[in-house]
Amino acid sequence: MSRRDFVAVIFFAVVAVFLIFGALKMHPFGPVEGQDGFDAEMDDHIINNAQEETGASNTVTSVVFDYRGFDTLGEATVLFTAVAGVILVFRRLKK
Amino acid sequence: MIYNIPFIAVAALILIGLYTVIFKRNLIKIVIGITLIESGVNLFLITLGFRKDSVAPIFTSNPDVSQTMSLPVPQALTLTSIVIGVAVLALMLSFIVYIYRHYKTLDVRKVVGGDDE
Amino acid sequence: MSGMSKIVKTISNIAFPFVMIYGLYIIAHGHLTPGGGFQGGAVVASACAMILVAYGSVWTMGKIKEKRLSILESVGAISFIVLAFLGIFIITEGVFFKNFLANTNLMFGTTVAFQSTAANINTAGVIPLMNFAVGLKVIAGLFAIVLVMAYATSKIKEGKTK
Amino acid sequence: MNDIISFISAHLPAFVVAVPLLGAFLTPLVSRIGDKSRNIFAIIITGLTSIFALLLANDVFTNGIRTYVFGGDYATGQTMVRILFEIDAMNAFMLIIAAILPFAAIVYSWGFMKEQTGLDKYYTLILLMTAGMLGMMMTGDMFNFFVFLEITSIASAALIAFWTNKGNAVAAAFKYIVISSIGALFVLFAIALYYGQYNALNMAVIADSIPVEMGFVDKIALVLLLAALAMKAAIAPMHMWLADAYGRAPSSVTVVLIGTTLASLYAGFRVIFTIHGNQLEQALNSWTIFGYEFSISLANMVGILLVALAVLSIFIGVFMALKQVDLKKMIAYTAVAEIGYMLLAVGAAIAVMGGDLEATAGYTALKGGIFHILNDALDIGLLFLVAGAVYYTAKQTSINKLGGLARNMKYTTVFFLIGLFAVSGLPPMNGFASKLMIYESTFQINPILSIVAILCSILLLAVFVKVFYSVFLGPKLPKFATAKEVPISMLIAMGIIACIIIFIGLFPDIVLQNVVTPAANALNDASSYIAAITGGI
Repeated sequence: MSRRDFVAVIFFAVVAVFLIFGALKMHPFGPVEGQDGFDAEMDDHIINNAQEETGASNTVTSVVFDYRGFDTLGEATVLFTAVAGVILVFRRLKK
Repeated sequence: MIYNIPFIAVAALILIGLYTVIFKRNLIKIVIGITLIESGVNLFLITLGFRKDSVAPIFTSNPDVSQTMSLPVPQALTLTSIVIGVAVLALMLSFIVYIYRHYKTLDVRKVVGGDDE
Repeated sequence: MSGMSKIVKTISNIAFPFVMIYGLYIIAHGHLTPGGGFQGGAVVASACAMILVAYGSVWTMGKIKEKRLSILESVGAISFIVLAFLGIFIITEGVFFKNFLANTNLMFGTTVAFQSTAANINTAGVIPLMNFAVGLKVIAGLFAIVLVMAYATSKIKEGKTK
Repeated sequence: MNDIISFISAHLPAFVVAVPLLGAFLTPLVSRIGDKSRNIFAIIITGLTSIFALLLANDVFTNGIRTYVFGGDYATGQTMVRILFEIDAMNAFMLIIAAILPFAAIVYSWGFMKEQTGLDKYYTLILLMTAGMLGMMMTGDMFNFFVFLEITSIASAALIAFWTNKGNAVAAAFKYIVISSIGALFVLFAIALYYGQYNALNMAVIADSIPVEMGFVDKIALVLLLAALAMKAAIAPMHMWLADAYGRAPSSVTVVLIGTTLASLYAGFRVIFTIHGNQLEQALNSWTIFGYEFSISLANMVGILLVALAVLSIFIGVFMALKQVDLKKMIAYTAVAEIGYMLLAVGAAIAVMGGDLEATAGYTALKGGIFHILNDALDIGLLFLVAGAVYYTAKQTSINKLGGLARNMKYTTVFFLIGLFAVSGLPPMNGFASKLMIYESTFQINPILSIVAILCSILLLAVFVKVFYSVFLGPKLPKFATAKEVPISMLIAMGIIACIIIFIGLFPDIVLQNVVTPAANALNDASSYIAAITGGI
């Protein structure tokens, strides 16, 4: 086992311990409002106001395109970037 | 404890991915590892959005609209993250195609180690 | 990559319009049902990818160049960002990404009451328009990625390098 | 007219990101018209972006924190559901860097990239990189930060692989994208942890809701964020990608790449100072050993860690730079060392933090570190542009094969000399001003740090003098007899940066008082960043 592998194993073990402890320390899956220190203030605001503010019945879409529309622009840009990158990589090198 | 099983699954998925990235030498396997980590993170995001006895946050012809709804923001975030993952995957695979064309190998030691000029 | 057998070509010819319509439906109803521009665009792009697999990348590249797709994608992206910019310019006191059509009783401007379950496509302001823009972008973008990669790898198999 | 000005100034934060994005989307259409119009279009778009960025920075320096909410108005104190940009003096400081580098890169590309193919995609990607970098520097929303991080890393990876005929460029790009996508996924995981805990994505709201006694999950999130951003900022143990990526990419791309690296570094500072600003002075652990009680606060721990990594970065950077034979790789390792200097100063400032920072040497260290961010961006940027010019003329960057270029490339030689003086911290240039502050303050904190910093700086000078001698001086080589000076656009790009370097070098006090000190104060003052969003202190 080389030195690099040894470092890698240690790194991996540390990450593993942290992640599993983190998983155990998280609030329980499927929490109930008001319990376990769980309070979905932001999401409740969206659920209660999305229809009146944006007119979309699909709350997720209203988040994607209205409340967090700027993220969606970024996301579309990421795809645009990837297309440009792939075409750039596979371009012809000679004119 | 039993309520944390989805989070443990997330941890397991991320760890498998990380293991693949760190210890495997094949470029394609490294990419698979990254997508595994990404699925782990996406799964984590989507599990955060669930609350007990909730339905999808969509006001369609659902008879009982007053039911608890799951959180919409994590779903939107997951959507964004999935698209970003696709973009990264496409770019990584095209790099691999080029690397294979140039070095005629997929072994990471021969590609990154060799400093040709 | 050369094309596949005649059976595959025929079946994909038949399936193509259905998948396409389904994808367009998902895009158009993004603000009412699960789905939206990205998901529907991915469905349509997979229909295009099916044609690509059936007929081979060289044939498809002869029919549609990646440059065209790249321009189509640009058009989608530009219409998306222009819709966002209109939020600044059209209404007073507007901001970037303002939903300037919602609740105005204009196009897509029907008001929706809280917890109403009546699905109405004429709602949600700029969201459907943005869905279409993103849908166009995703169709062109994903298809361009798949097409370019398939074409490039087919060249490798044939032993040619560009 | 006044209406237009006030309209533009009201929407400046949106324009700064949206204009390069729109430009990137338009580039494929514009390049159908012709090559020249595309180049002019790219210059106009980056020029406009730079002007907007500088206007915004000026506005923030004079009027204080700016917020911009995308998609609607918001009442202070209401639940933050929308994405917002929040620009305080530190962000404005970073905006200055982001205004200079891409503009120089685009002007430079006109001559440098003339004979390449795929230029429409090249310009698209460089504009996207600029937009992503600006977004990273301004956003006040964690998830939005992740999205911009991905835009920048994907665009940079594609551009690093620009010279696809060299396999090692693609290999470097692959290495870069693997590192950066893992880093970005760590960031996303940390964001998800914060979201699960506090149901918020806004940086200020998260900072407000993290309790002073951090929970275990918060600690994991902090560690993940710092590790990922350190990876992206090329701090010592994770610096491997940087030398390859900087060295293999076209020089014009490298210049923008420096900006993205520094944006990651800024994000790291933002995480430490703002998001976890309330917990910094909180004791993490205390032990009782032989009756003595030891306690370590988060600030001590993070500070000591950063200083250790910084010293490692400086050592690795300088010693690896010594043994490089490739000019661009050598400058890349110098960049690692320079990042070490910034981190050394800021880490020392964090380590001594506690109570009133302004009274201690940590304040000078913080100012010096922040000042050095600007100086490093300019110095390393100029050196890379010179290396690109050498490549343009001689078609290679191996130090051993070059020689005697000074006779044919007078201006380039002068620019290299300016960069050399600046990067090794010699008096008339800007590097001296910030490095002096770093030496002075770290000497008060711990003399050993200061000695290490000075020694490594001298070694750096030695490295560059050697390079200067072997590349530009020496006998005239026959193969470079016909070598000509580079095109005028490349000289203009180098000239812009060189002028700014000389200006800062001659009048460091102006920059220090008007730009750096507000930035240091803003970074140190988390409560006003938070109060601008949540209201109340």
